[in-house]
Amino acid sequence: MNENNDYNFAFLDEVSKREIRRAIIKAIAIPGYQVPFGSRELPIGRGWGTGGIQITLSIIGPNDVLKVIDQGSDDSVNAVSIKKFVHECTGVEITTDTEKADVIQSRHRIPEEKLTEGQVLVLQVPMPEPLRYVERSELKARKMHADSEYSAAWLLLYEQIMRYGKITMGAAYPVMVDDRYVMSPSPIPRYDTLKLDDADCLYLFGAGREKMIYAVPPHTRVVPLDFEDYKFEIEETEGRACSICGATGVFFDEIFDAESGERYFQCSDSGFCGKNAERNKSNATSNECK
Amino acid sequence: MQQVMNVNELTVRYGDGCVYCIDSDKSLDKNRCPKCKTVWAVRNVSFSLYHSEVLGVVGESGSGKSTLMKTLYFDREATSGQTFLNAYEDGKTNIFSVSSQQQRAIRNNLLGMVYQNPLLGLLMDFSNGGNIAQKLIAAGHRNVSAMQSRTFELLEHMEISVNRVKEPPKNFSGGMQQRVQISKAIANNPPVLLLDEVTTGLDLSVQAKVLDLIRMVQKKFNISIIVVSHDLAVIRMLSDRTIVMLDGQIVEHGFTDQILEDPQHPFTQTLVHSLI
Amino acid sequence: MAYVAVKGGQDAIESSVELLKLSRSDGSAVLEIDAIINRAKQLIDRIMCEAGFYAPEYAAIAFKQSEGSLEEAVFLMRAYRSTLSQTHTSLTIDCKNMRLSRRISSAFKDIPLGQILGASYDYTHRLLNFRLRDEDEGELRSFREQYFSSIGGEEVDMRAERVSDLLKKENLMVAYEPDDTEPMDITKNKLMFPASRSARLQTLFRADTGFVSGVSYAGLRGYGFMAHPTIGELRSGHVEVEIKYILDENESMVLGEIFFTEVESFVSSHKSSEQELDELEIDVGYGLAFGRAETKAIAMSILDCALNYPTPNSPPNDEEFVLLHGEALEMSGFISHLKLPHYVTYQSKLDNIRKTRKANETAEKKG
Amino acid sequence: MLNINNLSKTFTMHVGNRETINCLDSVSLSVEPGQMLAVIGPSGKGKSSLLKCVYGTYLTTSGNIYYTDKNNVTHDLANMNLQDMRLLRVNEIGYVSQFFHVIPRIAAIEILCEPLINRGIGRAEAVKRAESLLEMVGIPESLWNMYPSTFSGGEKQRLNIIYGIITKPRLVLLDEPTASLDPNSKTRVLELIKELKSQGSIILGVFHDYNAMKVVADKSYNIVTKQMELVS
Repeated sequence: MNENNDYNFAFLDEVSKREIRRAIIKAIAIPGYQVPFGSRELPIGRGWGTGGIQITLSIIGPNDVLKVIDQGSDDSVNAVSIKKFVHECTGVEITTDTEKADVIQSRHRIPEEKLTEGQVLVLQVPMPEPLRYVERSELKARKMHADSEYSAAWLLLYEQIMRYGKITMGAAYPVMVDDRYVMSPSPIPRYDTLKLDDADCLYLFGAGREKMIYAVPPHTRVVPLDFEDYKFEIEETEGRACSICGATGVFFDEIFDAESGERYFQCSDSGFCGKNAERNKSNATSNECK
Repeated sequence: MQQVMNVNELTVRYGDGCVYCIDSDKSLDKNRCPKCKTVWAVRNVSFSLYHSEVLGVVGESGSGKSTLMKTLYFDREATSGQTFLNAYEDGKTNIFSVSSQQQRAIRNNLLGMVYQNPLLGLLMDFSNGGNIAQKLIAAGHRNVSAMQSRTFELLEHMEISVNRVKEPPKNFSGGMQQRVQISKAIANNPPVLLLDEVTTGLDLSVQAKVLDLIRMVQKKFNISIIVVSHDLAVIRMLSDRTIVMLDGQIVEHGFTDQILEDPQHPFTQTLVHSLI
Repeated sequence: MAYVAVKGGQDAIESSVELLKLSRSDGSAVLEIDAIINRAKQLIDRIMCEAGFYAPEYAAIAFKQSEGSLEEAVFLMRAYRSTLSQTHTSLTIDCKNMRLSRRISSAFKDIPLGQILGASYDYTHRLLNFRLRDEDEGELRSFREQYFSSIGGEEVDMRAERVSDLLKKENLMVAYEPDDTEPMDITKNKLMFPASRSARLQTLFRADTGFVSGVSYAGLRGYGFMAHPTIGELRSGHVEVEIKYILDENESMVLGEIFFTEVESFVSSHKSSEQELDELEIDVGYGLAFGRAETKAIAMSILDCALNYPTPNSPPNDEEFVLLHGEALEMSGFISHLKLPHYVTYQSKLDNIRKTRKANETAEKKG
Repeated sequence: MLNINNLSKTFTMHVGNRETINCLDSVSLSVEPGQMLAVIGPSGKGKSSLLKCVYGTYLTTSGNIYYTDKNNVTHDLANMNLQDMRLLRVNEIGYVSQFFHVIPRIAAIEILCEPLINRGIGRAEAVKRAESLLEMVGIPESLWNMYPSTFSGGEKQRLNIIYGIITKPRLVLLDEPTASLDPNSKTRVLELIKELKSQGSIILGVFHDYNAMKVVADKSYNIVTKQMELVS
């Protein structure tokens, strides 16, 4: 239950939460369109996930189960801090198990386990504007969105091809949503980008500092921008396996052993990794019994 | 001669206008209404542009000629009037009446623009090749190799070494930047090319080079051009017909040789007599 | 295992918070709230101004809680403010009715009612006063008593017309139509461009003092289109805040007074048109701040005016530049977020670097 | 045929001395295909103005200039829409001006090819014709690919003439075609004019040089106080 009685349930006052929910509904109605909203100040720094937190606070109910991850990890400092904050002002149950969560707030990752109908993934967005690097004026960029004038977005990729012979866009790879809006999927790795297409779950994106909310509703067509002769590519996973759970074909963190200087890999999604390791162990034990 | 563009009673004004100045016969204080101070940057301008023709627009600064060009390229909003492009819906639809999305499409596919200020036409931090490709991308091209070979072709036309394709235009001199702008403007073979004071401020020899290239492009691709300049020498070299603008209005229109040799309007006479 | 160590986890965070408390408990004296409010006025005013939240006591608590970090104190105030629902909107406050403590004009030698210097550091030499090391409270009290008895008990109630009102009567000022459109509330809406003037002034009011001063200083030095402005009037004093009386809409009730500094700077301008220069007029920039934050108020008035004249490649005249980058919480938040782990994004970047290297190597081998 | 009827031309000067100059007053004359009409007289009397009125470089103040084109359609060149006039200029009218306004930085041969290409003639064909004409008027081959701005006065004049008639225009306007030419070149140019006549062109020429004129003209007028007087 609400453990800090000086504040309203979910911190924000009800009017503010309703306003944010309206922005969310508009965002769902127009997939990929950035809806401006009156971003509220939170006890957590702008740039530290306040867009995501405001969405989470506005949609969460007392019976929901919340999971918060940062860079795939449940224990990362900021994930812990956000979890603690939401828990203190709502009392909701916190989990690290993707399958059990109703609302998952994440920074820079989409969990490995496929999200299902009814689940909401809230992504924190530092820079919502995919055109910003070509057009620094917000007014002009918004006009370009209105007119579907996206040559600037492709130009960014074209320049990379000219310079490096391939598209070098890393995370936050721009996507075309529902054949209408070009959207920044937040700095998720390219590996995760394809999970946005025709998903069963709802994706909500919140940029607190830039005051924008946008959404990819379930079963929306999401296509990464690319060219006929230079296709979108995901990060290399081949020949790698997690040093903890042995998983292959997932997104890895690259780790250097401080003593040996050796390089090895671990699942970036810590919740998934824990579960997988557990499963392997019990399989091993049951095998032993046989 | 086949018409490619028709501009009909185009007006661009800043201010609401009043009973007095709405009447286009009423005289203004320069281009400003003496009563309500509305500025009539372009007032009831009508003309046609024909296939493979170069139409000159001459006038002093503040005469509205640049505003006219920017309005035709949708950089400014027309207050009233129509413009028809033959290449757009057979010239049956006023291009100012369509959605801004459609206007972007018209701009990307059917028009080319070269601004006096290259900052308006080029992204200075992107490569020359990228700048040209942007126009191709905007027109829907998605094949990098095809776009690159088209870019090389255009740079060759403009006599720019393809070795400089990766350089940004900010490293270029003014004349070279204009050549990149021209390459970009003609990338999609638009039926109409708009040139706004393209050689103003350039050294004479550089100016000559740019004008020669424009002439070459015009002959090679039979493109119709509207060229705005305050410089009669530029107009004489490029244009077949010339429009003279004064305080937002057209005061004279005719063959360029006629405008130069037998100017009728007092302003045109002054202008011609000022020619060095 | 250095890279995973960033995953601090719950325990590490709790230890960090504890260390904060430890840091705050250094020394031997407790910071009294009353002392902060009354003896650190300018600081409190600045916190409240940048927080856009007039609550001296909360500001003092925030100051105390944040070990005197301005940035943190503003942050605490903002975060608390956003949990409050807005129940009333005050009537427009009008600094014309200000009970003046200070009022000067650089544009005129003499103005009706004269120049009132008031309390200002402008006329002091900035010499460190070592006697304050051991200040005697009794001495201070007797100074106050003596001062008030010398002026006959209480301060004089001085009110005066604005200097600009005098110029307006002569038609020398740019004529702006009174604009009664409902002001936009920047705490509830995203700032969109072109921004309304109400949004502009609210944003500048809350903007970081250092940012506003720095950008307007850049404008004055020539980074921008801005002639040297003249302070038409700077006035400081108390202004009443009123709300409509709930039982009778035609009546109002006074909630209290707030100390403001208001600045109008005058800048010569020509009517913006495609014409060449014709008549010169005087344009006005408006600045307002809580308390005696005069530099902030002047800087704000300069930027307000500068934004009327958009000029390419000139940051002080670019509304998106000025209004989007002075927000204290946003700038500190975004800068500090760089401390968060970024290894996933970085991994993606590394992948690209490796792939391009590999491609180049194969190309070289082939070549 | 070309039929000029009561043509008047007045210049109204709005700048300088602000006077009105009456240049041509009710001039009437007509020329048949295959015929050459010459106007002679001292300079400054309006001979060139007559040609410029026909070509549209001067706006006619009053009167008509009837011209029947190759499709047997008669136009009034004095009151004609610019696009139709432009078509006639490209396809039917050749104008040899008194002072050749060279297009800068373009080689002589390219200048000559342009009017042919504008008429839709292939480049190879155009080059062939240009070369034969250059040869005929005696411009040395070494100059063909040079900019005409480097040419001597006589060379420029010869280039000017062949530029005006290279398309074998139906209506030829010649402004002092033989001025500043050496006797040899003059003969060649007069040969060219004869050839045009034999092809049925209507030729209106302005001459300073009475002897040259006599060789090619069928009719000649003397310009006297803004009017024309038939000489022969």
